[in-house]
Amino acid sequence: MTDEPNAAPAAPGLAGLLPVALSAVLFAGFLALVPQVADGGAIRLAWDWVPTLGIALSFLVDGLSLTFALLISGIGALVFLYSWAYLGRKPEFGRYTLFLTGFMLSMLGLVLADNLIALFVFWELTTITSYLLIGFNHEQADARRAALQALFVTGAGALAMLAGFILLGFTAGSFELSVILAQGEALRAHALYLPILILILAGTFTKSAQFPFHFWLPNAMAAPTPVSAFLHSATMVKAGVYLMARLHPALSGTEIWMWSLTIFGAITAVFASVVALRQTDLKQALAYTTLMALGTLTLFLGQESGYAMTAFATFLIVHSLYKAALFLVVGNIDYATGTRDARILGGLARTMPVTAFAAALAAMSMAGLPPFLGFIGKELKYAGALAVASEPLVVAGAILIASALMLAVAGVVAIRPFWLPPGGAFPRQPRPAPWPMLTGPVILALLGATFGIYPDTLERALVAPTVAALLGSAEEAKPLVLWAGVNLPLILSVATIVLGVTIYAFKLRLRAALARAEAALPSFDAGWDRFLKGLNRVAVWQTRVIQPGVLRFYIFVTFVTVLIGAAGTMLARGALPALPSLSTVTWDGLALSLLIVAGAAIAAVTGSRIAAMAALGVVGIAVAMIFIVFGAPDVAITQLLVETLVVVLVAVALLRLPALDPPGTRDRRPRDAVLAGAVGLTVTLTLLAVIERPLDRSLTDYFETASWVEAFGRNIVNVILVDFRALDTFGEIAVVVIAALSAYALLRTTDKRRPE
Amino acid sequence: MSAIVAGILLLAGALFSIAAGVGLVRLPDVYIRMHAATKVGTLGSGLILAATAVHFAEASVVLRCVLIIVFLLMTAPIGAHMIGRAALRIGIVPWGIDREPPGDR
Amino acid sequence: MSSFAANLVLAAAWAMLFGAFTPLTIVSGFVVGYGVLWLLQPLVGRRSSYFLRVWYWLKLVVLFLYELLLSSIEVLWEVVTPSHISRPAIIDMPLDVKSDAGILLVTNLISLTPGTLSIDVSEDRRTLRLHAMFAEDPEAVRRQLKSGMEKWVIDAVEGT
Amino acid sequence: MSWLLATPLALPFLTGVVAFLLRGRPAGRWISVAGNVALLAAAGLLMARVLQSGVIAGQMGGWPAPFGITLVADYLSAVMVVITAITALAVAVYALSDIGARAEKLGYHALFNFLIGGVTGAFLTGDLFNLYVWFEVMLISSFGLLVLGGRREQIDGGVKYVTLNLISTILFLSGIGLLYGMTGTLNMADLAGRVAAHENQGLITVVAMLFMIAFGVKAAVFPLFFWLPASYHTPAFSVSAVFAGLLTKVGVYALIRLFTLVFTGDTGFTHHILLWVAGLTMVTGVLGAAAQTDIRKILSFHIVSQIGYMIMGLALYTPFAVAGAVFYLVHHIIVKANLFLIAGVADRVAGSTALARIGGLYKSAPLLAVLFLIPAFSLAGFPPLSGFWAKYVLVAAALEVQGWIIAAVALLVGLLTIYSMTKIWAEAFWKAHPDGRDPTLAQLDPGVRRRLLLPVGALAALTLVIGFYPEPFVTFAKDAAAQLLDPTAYVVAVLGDPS
Amino acid sequence: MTATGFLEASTTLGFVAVFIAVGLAVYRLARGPSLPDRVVALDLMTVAIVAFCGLAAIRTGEAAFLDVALVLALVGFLATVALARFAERQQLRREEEAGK
Amino acid sequence: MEALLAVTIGVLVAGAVYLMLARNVLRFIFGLVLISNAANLVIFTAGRLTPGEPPLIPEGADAPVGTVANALPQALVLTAIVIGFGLFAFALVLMFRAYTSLGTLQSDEMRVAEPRDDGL
Amino acid sequence: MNSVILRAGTRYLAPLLLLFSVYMLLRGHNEPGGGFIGGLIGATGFVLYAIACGTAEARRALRVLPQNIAVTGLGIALLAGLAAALFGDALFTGQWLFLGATETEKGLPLSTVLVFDIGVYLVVFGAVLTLVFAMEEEI
Ligand code: NA
Ligand code: NA
Repeated sequence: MTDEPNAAPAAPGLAGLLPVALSAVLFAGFLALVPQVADGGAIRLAWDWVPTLGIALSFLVDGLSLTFALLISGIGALVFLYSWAYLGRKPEFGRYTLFLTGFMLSMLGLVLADNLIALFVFWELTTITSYLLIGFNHEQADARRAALQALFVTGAGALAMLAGFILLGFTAGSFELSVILAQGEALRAHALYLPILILILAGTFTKSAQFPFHFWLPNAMAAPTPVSAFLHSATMVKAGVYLMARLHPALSGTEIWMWSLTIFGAITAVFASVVALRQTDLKQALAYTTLMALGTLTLFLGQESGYAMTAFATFLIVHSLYKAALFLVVGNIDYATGTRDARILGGLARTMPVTAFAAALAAMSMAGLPPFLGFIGKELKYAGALAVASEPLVVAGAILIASALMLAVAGVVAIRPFWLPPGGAFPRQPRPAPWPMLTGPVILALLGATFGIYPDTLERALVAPTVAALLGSAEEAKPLVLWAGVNLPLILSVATIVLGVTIYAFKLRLRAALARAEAALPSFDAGWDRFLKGLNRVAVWQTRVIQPGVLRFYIFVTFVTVLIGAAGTMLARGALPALPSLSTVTWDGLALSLLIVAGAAIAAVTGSRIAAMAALGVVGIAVAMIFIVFGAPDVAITQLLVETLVVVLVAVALLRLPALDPPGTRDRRPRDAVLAGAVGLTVTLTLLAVIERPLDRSLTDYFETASWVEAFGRNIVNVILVDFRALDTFGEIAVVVIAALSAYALLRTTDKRRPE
Repeated sequence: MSAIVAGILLLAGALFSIAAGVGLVRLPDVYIRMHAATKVGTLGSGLILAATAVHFAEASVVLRCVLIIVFLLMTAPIGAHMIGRAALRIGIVPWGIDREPPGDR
Repeated sequence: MSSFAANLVLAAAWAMLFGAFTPLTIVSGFVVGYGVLWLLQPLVGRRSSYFLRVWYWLKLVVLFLYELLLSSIEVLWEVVTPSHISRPAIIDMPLDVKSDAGILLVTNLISLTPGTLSIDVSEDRRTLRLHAMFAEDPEAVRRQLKSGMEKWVIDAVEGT
Repeated sequence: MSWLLATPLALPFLTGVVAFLLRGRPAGRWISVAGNVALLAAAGLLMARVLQSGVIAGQMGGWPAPFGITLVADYLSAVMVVITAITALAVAVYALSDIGARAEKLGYHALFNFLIGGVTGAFLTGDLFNLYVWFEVMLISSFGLLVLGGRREQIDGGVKYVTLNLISTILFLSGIGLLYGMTGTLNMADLAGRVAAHENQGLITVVAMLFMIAFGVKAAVFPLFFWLPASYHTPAFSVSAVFAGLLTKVGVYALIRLFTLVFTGDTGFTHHILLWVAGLTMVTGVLGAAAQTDIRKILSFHIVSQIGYMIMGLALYTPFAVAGAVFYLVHHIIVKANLFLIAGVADRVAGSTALARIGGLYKSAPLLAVLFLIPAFSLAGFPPLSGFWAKYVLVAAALEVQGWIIAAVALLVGLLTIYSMTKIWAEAFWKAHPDGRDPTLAQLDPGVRRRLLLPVGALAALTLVIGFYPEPFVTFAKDAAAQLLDPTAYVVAVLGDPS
Repeated sequence: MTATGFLEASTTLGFVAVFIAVGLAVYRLARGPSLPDRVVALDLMTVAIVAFCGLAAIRTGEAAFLDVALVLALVGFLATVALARFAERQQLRREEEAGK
Repeated sequence: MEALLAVTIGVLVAGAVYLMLARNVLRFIFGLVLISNAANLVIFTAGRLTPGEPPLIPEGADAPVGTVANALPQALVLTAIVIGFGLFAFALVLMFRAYTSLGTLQSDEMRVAEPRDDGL
Repeated sequence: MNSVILRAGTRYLAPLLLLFSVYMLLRGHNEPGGGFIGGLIGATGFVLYAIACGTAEARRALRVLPQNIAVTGLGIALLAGLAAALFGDALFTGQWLFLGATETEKGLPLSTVLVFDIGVYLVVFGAVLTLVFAMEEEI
């Protein structure tokens, strides 16, 4: 499963370099802000967006957001450059660039936003763009599956998070982060604190792929390698980490915050590094180490101490640098050989020395060897771990295991493919990568080394300001030093290296054991398939139950609803009528009622179409007679005419229609009869209740006085129809016209296949 | 005077109307029932309308009543003819005839 | 009946409907009648004048009403008596009347008068099939109808 | 005043009449487009006037309310008319290339315009019985449009559509009769007062339930929506687009109108039931969609699901929530109509709407892909598209009143909506065409392509405008909600100042 | 008994008669047995309603009801014609099908 | 009298609903005719019944003399009857077409738009 | 329908029905009748014609497509409603003209209301015939 990068190394159109320029300019711009921010001067910009909803496009540049912005734009520039060479000649490169640029800008918006809802908007924009990027190889089912998985899992979390944001905004009285962050005490004391926290963590944990929501991330490696490098080093997956850091001043400091982040972070870190070792696909191995890093970062954010925060800030940067570099390295290997299988790869140092060099530097940083920044990061991790509020040894132990495994993985990714003999034949003759694909890894790897040797710059420029953003004061930041003397962290570091090398040495045996262990464990990825299958099964089941395609069922439910709605309300609201007086009943009225009842009964039970029709005629005639008896000649005439036309039409139609019941069957439906009776009774009761009180006849009184005097008509009914309520009549004749046109069209339309 | 004439006409009309109904139920076959419905029914209604005309004794009402009666006399036999013809073509053998009706083709 | 006459008749009927023979109703009736006749041209053929037959018409009406009453009483009797005394038969009768009006009148009158009910007229308009309630002697029924009802109608409608 | 109100109602009928008499000639089809341009202008004028002077009313025939029939436009009515005109114009243009000569000869353009007339009539009338009449105009036109073409599935879907809607019609009519029997009036503003003053409030609630069910069928809410998924995938694409956009919304509109103006005496009962209805409608609709494998069937079930959101806004019955419902209504008409139009284009170029039988559109028809993504992601509620703001307002409104469960349902259903939209995307756009074809827009005749894509593009642009610049729309929705929840202005505009 | 009293009583009797006729027609309608039987019943009902309208006019003194009768007398038989034709055609179709 | 009609309408509705629930769509049509009549009667009855006097203004008078029947419900019913006829006519033609193109009137067998194996 | 009797009857009944329908239309404003009833009766005349003599014959007699009559009727009714605007009134306001009115007599009333009712008549007439003819032609 590879990306099929460009077949030929020739450089594609220069337009593909535009995003490189864009991100470089952005990076430079952000770099220019460093001095001001390092001096504690946050920058805030705001535009109105939806003031009615309290939503503004406001941005805040402080240590935390600036660190992220630099990583995003800086790595972005390198990745764009890399992509240009890697994919630039593919027809889809335009879209790819568009999405990736969109992604980068959304990511910048996310980290810079100072309004919760604006932040959410950018958050979701990263989701959408990453969806499109992960699905780049869209004709492969795996890529589509991975894209959906990422979208769905992070989308689910995001929606919960949105609810959390809304509640947080309501609670704080504003969606502006600056306002919210200032209200930490009040928020933590609020009754909604817990729900807010859970909802927001649902968003961050899914986005940052914390166990047990981690499974989407390795699958997302279906994306082209530069995308993976970008999304999974410094950007998308770190969005969750960023948000936890961002809200740290507001929400942290409670037991629940501490424990949830620590536990989930630790589990994710250990679990991921164990699984990482098992991977044979280099990209997959890197993906799991990314998980490990995310777990570690989360773990630190659970704490309050200066050590932990310094460790967080440092490791954030360290990881971004080496992880991006290594992803790009893997891309180069893939490009060179057509495979990423660690079991085959080997001996590439000769063909691709520059890549091998960058890989070595980055891997050493990842492994936490001095004098790389990774080493400082690891020292700080131990220091931070030992400074946690409770169970420091457990936490430190977790980090020890994770770091050792990381070291082993670094060996797998950066040593084995270059320096050890190959384990099999490559799909293609290895070829060197062009310069744009080397620039990124080299620069990133060198940065890891440079900052390791000169950590002060980094400390002053980014780490301290970040800690300041987290803890409110740059004073809390701990120094970044390569040599802090022999202390517990250093001892742990040594232990890490020893353990890591041991693991690397026994990795094959371990791999087998891990594979067995993993097979025994429930797979979350398989769980996703089960979830989708289950969702589909529920959906299909539900559709079968409530949309079975059987008209009778639909009508039955509709009438049941009518019955429950009307009769139920009547009972619930005490609207039953009193027993009616039948004293005004006239014998002719009674006779007509009986006629109607007889007609209805015959129509309902007869099996003969003609009997049914004639019965309908009886009802129609009887109704017309009622209209006559109660002074409505116009209505009676209309009724009779319509009745006649109904009979004519039905008589024509019946000529080609079959008998009502199939031969040998009769129409007897007791259940329907009960429902029908109940509906009928409800109608009766409602009507009885309606007529209990006298009618306000003011409208009719008006019509009676105005009919002749103002509308010059003696037939009040007609005057109502053509004058007082002419608009009704207009609509009504429109109905008649349309009915005729529709019926005509229906009859004259094609497809007159006769039934078999 | 007119009230009495009208009343008598009404009574006669009522009598024939009931007779038509009873005939419809009692008579042995559809053809004979048609005799009842067509002739007697029409006469019954006609008499009642005549009573109406007498009762109102206004030109417009009388004219309308006459028209109604004329219309009835025009249409009722046509209807009866249609029914009878259908009955014959369906193959309904008249009561009292032991052979196939001649109309059955 | 010439179209003009027909138009006049319609105009008169119109005025009757409004219950007043004023110039307004007559003229408007004529206009409406004209429209109707125009609309129904294919239906209304050409016929000779018929104003002279008023007398025959009167006779026809009176005789007919009498027969209608008679026949109704006959049926009434059949209904109220416990047993059915009728001897029904389907009878074919040759027709001499030719015009639409004539056929319509003959058949309608036969239907409305005692013991007989028109059932169908053959396509060639030469034979009337009828249902007779008291038809021990079909020939007698035929004879009676031809000399009675049909003759009256021919006199009133088609006579020279 | 009277003119402003009556023109949007009269124009479609005039257009329809002329289009019918000229049917089969080229002018007949362009009349439809021209008429709808004019309708849009008239709707714009009406909207301008309403924005300027608040609720306006016109007494038809010059008979004073409540005796004659009053046409009324408040914010809600006005915006519905505008959005109807927009949708109608888009579909009228699209139909130029979508509807065959045979259907035109049989009066497609007349039926279509009559349908629009019924819709605008329903939005503008202030009289309950008149509302019934416009509902019928709409219904019968929709019957005709639904079966025009006469394919077997159309007839089959038509049977279900017709039968169930007829039941609703009868309920509606009976409800009007009962309400008249209790209050003696038909004018809705007048009803507002008389219903409140009625002695037997329990009975009022019973009748309110009848209306709720009648409109519930029209709006396609749980458990009354069967007719919709049974039929909406069968007619011509123009037709299903206009149905999807407008028809159910008229039911929603009627629910909003009656349950904010007339039946407000027992909201603890009625609106609580509405809330349950809303939740169940959302869930069952979205699950129904998840089970489908045809674009139009998926979209049809989604209509149901989305109706739930609008009902939810009404049910919560706070200014914010009702504003959400109004916003949702407007957004959804545009988006849903557009998705059906796009399904039509996809059918044209890829050969089907069955997901198993199409594919490859992303690669070979990128423009269509973009045009699909905009409404699809809007429907799914992704920011910053119109659907996000709609859902946002509703969820926020629910959370504001501690409606935890309904908010959770709304969010969860949003997630499942994403699932279905991406299903269409993955299968129709990303996946390769199963026949190995490369379906391109270029294979369409340029004129056809223009007429199909222009309306799609315009509606998509509208979605983007609402999404990126939601402020005026949100403000408008809030003002509309304020009018709805305090109907004094409405009543005064119709009946005059009581003082 | 006065003349008006007599008229009133006769009117009532007229109503009763019409109802009886209609009722008996309904019986025939339900019983059949043949299609023409049912049509005859419906036909008689139409004619009875004409009488009913006349009676209503007498009782209320309102000639407007005669308009109902007028319409019915002219139009009512159309239903009879249509049904009769249905009966006949159906038979023809059956024969056609049997002949095939 | 209104009370009696209320009962009658109830029976009418019961018959109509029973018919509408039937398997054969032609019965639905019959039920539709019945229930339309019932709805019309509901309006008519809800407008209260006045025996005898039609709402006409006699010659020479400016308004009806004495109490006449309520004209408004009559106008509504008239409208409803005509609309009902339009709807009925279409429905009938539809069922007719359903039979000629689907080959059945039994609604259980009408499964073209929603086939049995749909989405399963 | 090959019935000599029915055809003969139709010759007289159909014109009568048409005449009667116009009568019902014109008097509708003052007595029972009006556009609906008139239109229905008029249509009945042609329905009878179609049954008796066949649809083709009836269509020939009608000359115009019934659906065109119906739609034109709708247009007439609409224009009658809109005409009020020419007089500056609210839509659907009746505009009256009393021909030959004197001090005592109102004269012959002509009005947009009547025009509206004529529209109604045409609609009902045309629509019913559209339906019935189309159905008749199916069998
Ligand atoms: Na819809
Ligand atoms: Na929709």
